Amino acid sequence: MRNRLAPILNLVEHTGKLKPLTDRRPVASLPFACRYRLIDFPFSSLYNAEAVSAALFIAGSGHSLYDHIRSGSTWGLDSFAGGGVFTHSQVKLKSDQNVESKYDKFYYEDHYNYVTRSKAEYVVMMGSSFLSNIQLESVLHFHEDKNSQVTVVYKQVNREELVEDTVYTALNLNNGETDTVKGIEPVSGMASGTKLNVNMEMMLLSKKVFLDYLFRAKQHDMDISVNTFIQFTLDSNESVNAYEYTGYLRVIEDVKSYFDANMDMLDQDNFNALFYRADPVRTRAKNSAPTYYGEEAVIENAQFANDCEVYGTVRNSVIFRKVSIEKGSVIEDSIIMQDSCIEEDVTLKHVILDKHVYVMKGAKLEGTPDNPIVIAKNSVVYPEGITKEG
Amino acid sequence: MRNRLAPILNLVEHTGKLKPLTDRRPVASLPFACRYRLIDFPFSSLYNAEAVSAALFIAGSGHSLYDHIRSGSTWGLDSFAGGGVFTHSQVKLKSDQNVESKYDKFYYEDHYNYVTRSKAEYVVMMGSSFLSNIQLESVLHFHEDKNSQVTVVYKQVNREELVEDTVYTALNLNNGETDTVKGIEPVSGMASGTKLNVNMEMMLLSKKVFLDYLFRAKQHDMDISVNTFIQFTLDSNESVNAYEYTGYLRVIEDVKSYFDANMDMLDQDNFNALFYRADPVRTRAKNSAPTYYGEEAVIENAQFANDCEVYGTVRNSVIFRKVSIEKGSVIEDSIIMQDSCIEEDVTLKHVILDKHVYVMKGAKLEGTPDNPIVIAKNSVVYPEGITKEG
Amino acid sequence: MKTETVAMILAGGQGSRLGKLTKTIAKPAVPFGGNYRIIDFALSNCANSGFNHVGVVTQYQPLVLNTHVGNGSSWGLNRHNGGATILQPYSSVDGEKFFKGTAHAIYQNIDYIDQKNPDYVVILSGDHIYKMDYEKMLDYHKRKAASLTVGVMPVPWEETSRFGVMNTDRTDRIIEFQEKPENAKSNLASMGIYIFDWPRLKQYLVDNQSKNRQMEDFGHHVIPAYLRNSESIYAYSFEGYWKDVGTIESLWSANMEFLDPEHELNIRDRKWRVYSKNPNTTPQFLTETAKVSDSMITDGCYIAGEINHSVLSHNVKVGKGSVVTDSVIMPNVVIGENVRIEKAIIGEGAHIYDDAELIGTESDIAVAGYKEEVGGYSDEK
Amino acid sequence: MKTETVAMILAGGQGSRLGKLTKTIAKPAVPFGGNYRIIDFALSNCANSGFNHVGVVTQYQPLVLNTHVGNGSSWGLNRHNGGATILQPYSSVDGEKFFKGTAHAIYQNIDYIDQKNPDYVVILSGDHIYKMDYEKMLDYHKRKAASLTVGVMPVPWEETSRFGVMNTDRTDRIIEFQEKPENAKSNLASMGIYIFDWPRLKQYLVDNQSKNRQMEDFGHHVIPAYLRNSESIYAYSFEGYWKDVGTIESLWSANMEFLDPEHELNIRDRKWRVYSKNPNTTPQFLTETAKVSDSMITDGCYIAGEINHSVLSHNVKVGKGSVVTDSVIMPNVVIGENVRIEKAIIGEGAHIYDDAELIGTESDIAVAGYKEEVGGYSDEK
Repeated sequence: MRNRLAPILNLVEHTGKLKPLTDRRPVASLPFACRYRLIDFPFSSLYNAEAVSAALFIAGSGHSLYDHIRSGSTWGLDSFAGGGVFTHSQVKLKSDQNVESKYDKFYYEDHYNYVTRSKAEYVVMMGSSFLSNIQLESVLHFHEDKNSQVTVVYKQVNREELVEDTVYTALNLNNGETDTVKGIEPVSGMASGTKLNVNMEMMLLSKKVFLDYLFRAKQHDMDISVNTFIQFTLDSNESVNAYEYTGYLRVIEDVKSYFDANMDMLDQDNFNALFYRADPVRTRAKNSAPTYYGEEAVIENAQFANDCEVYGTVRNSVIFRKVSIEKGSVIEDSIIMQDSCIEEDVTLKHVILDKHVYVMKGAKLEGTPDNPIVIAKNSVVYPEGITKEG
Repeated sequence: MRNRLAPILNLVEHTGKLKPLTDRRPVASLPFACRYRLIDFPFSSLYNAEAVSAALFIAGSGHSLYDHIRSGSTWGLDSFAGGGVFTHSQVKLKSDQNVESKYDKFYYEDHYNYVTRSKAEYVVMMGSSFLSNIQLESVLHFHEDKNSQVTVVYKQVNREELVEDTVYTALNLNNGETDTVKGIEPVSGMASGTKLNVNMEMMLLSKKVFLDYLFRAKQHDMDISVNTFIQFTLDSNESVNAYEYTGYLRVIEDVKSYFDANMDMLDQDNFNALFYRADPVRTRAKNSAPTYYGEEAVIENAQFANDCEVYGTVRNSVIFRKVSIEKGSVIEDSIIMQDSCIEEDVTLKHVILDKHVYVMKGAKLEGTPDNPIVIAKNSVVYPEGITKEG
Repeated sequence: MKTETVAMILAGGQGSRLGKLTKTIAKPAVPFGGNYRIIDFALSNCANSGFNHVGVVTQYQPLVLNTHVGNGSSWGLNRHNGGATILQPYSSVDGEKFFKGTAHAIYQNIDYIDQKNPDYVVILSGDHIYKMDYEKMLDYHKRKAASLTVGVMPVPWEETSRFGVMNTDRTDRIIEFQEKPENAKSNLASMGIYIFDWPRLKQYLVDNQSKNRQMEDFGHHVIPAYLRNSESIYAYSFEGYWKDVGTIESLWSANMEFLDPEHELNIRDRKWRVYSKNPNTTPQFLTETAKVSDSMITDGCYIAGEINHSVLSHNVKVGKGSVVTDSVIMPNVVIGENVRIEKAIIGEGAHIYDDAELIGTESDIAVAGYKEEVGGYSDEK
Repeated sequence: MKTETVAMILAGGQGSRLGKLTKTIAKPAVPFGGNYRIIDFALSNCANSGFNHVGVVTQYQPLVLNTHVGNGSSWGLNRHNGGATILQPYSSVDGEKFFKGTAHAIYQNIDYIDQKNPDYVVILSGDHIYKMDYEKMLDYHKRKAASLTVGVMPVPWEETSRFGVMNTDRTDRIIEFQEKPENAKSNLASMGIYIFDWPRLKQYLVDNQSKNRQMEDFGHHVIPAYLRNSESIYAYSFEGYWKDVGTIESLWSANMEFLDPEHELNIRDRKWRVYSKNPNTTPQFLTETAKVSDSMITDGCYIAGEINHSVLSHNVKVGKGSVVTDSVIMPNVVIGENVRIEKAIIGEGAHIYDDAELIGTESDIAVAGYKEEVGGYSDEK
């Protein structure tokens, strides 16, 4: 397939309830499943669709994201022959805070330049909070078959699958032979037990329609977002076609949903649903040695990345690169991120250790499934308490 | 040579007097000599010294810089096997403006992490405003020969070579057999005709000394800069060794010095002094066609990049990529940046056209050598006046 | 992501009719049009057609070609699991294997193609100058449900005896193939561009090899065998600019045509770019004494002389008083002062010393070879 | 930036003593230690020694090796104008050229080396497992003002008859060379690592070629010629871990040694990393029924069985009830349920069906070949 998609990734996502995991990283950079970051999933969908470029709109420090993406070559998004990853500070948001307000107009200009310069036929708008395995080619075929003005993506879920005070919305669909959208409604007020069509904030539309909406958004000083564009389409009495996604989905909104998404992967069916595709999920290659499991290691239903050394017991847990777990330690129902070190006789249960946490001999931490304990990056955990190191 | 240098580039440089050229770009991204940007010169020095990584500290939007640098592979700075370009927002400066003050401490942490993780022996601190051709290996040999605590780089220049209200400083050297620094003094007050040793704000020091100074800067909430570190060294009664650079130098401080630097290159000696090195100056490769010169083209002492089409007269000028110059037009003593289009019968003299400027048939612009006219990016020049397009 | 198509560029030939220019480099690596090498056209066509799995089959003096092609990143091919792969002779438990012909070269690289497991294999030649959308030809191949589609172009009837000619029925199905016929029945010449269904082609190559039947060349063996077995072979007509630059004169005239800003090849078309590996070099520097007219000049050139109706590749130096007319100057050539060059091709890295003359005619283009020295103290002039 | 040194890795051999494992891939491409291929050690040594111009000379079944090495980017070699370059046989106006021996392979690639114009050429073998700082050896070579420096290591006296042995004087100058001697005068065995002054070596190769004298092999021809002419040849002693994995048994035992977390090679040393091309694959998934003990496991593995004292490469699947002991499992192997594997090497992509057994002994390691199928409906078991 030739390059048909110009992807725009809105990575200014809701980080508040994910703290301290998002203290220094956007949602897109959250580590996931031993060796990935959330951005790898939309990027791998783009890779499968053979997109050659992407525009990223970010807020705050993009350092962790740049460091992960580099040239984008992992996902076929490098700069040769018309491709490239173009990153933009999400300056519109900054201007709302009355900072650098003179940049306001570049917000629209950056979108305009990216889309007009791309050789692709379509724009696809997406984010990284909706962890899923989207086949963009299927969405594209649907869009072309339906001869859509715009196509949005949803999944039917139970109310419980989103957090109580979720900021996300549901699509109100017309009943009839075609799935078209009547409107958007907030999910937070809905009763437990309700089935709803969660709006995955992903949209496919032609370049022409995109540029038309961009102009309209600029005129009214509105955000360039899926929800704005749904509204524009409805206002014009055009139909918003809705593509139903039926694969694995977890909306990463707070610490618990992040924790659950990692734990989901310990279930073979979920693991296959997210990782089984035409090509593997791609992440930046890192040099590594195999993981060594010592003679006394006991492992039950756990995932590891390369480069670990494991001498203790690990159950129902997700272990990232370069983690060492010494003898006598027991790790259960936990997520241990890269570069963490767990000394002897440590007990961890329902715990998330961020990167580079050192747990001293004999320490014990126990959270609950609903409230896993999160230890911030670079902390040291003593049997007596926790120190956060600069 | 193995990787011996961990470079830290301070790209938070003085842009005020370079407006409108620096409206949306840092000094490091200023286009220069038909096909380069200023950052190419320090980066090419790093390439020649076989550095494998670099930490960049920037302010504001780094978009133009990221777009140019990409993975850094052009300069051997890509991410495989321990290398990489690490970009950081210059958050200390932001915190001085009381914005995002919680990021303050990352300013020091980012420096610390970069330097401690590098396998190199030395740190080299530099910027992009001092356009020059530095052989870092020579500085390194000097540093090792002198057994220096820190080595700084200077060039002896006439007062006139810097702008009147320059913000830069001179090194006050001890007279004696070794060149060591007594102190720093501002240049702006110095009388015309003075010879001075301009402080090129470039420093070489061991990782150990750097980390020691970093700690001291953090304690006193001071900038991590060459000038701070000179002061630390003098305060400790250690000597600051000064390496004399004798090659081409132009300090890019205002529009005139930027203009003059480009014009300098039309002089063969300056051109050779800046471009003649063991390896060519490296810039990001772009696909291009040869430049076509029509039958009636008249060219005298001018430089062009690929991908132009020239049917007019061009004298003493510097023409970037993808510029077209139609019949009957006369371009003299001017700089025409990428993607500009000059229709028929246009006259330009002492003019800088930023990128993507369209000059309509018959228009005429004349600046002076001291005050070249600058036309901002995306403008349209009519015979009657100028329109700036979004 | 299924690999639908693998493109195999045959770049193995010496191109001996290019004489001194191909003594130490392969013909597809010969510089062309200032900024390019001949193979850039086939590689760019692949990239623009969306074919990014490209095997470059080579065996003659491959060093320059290999350095140029690399992993295909200059053409954006090394994305999405694709890339250019240089395929050279190798040995196996069955012995040592040089490539004996076009089809034999494919046979020897079955492992490479099978690794990709494609439906189709496109066979291309690395030494033609043209722009062509192979994807359209592939669509045609699918529409016709062909087993083999051959790219053809009409040539003047009086030239048919120089080509392999395809005789077709009214549906464009090829019913006969004449190799360099005295009396051609058609003027559709094969361009050496083939799209094969890979499983079928592989079967032909492997079966015949195991029966010790010759299956070395597409024109001489494979197409006749396909015809004998009534495979469905279709002709796909191409009507744009196409040039085989097999001789010094055709290489020179192709460059002269290329120079025309109105040329059909339209090198500045942003919708169908011709990519190349771009050298790191300085801007073009035209001094006060320079005169340039109706010429293409490339980055890194330093011009103090006069250039008329010529193509200069990168890093060419032309001294004061020198005049270059109707000529092709390849990369890294140094031309001293008061040199006269007319209707000539100056090979890569050649050095033409002060006061030398190199003057050809349209039917006998003057040539300086790769790294040749002309004039000065050299005896070679 | 002057290129001081070019490293030439000889990776051309078939390694026929590795039997089924090298039937379709070159020995240096054979997987090792879970995450690596044998050539990774030589390539990583080059990268860590600061030598980033590396020619990989190959001619036997090079496809897997070429795909693995690429342009050397996995080892960080493709920086600063350097990179890995695969050098295969080619033809020229002088005819077709396969490599007849170690020195002849260098002779055939003089153009590649001359392009870089180095002072020194380092000749390495692509099939040894070791970590060595070649830069220190180069410093020694310079200090001794040697024309040739040979890497040597002491071997037990009773094994000297298996090696080329260097007899040295008290200054470490080599005064005699014995190839596989009955009665060795020294126990310093050549490691097949040479540093040559390039201009001198080139002269030897070119002069002798032009006189039709054999100069095919370093051990048989070049070193004796250097000795005859009293060139200054020095021995550089290496004392770390070094292993030639030339046989099934030595490949197996090298893997078993590698497994030991206290092993001298220290694979986790961040100051001297061993790099490799890392596949894109999933995390290691150890199910509820998995048992792992004293083993190395690599990303992409799915383990439902029991693994004892074994090395598993990436993407290995081990079904429930299967027990793998004292074995080496290469990439992409599928092991069904209730399989028993002991003292075995399972080749890349092999499939071991349910209930199969593959049991070797220390002196007779069981082997499944590249993509071999064992058990199930296959007859091959």
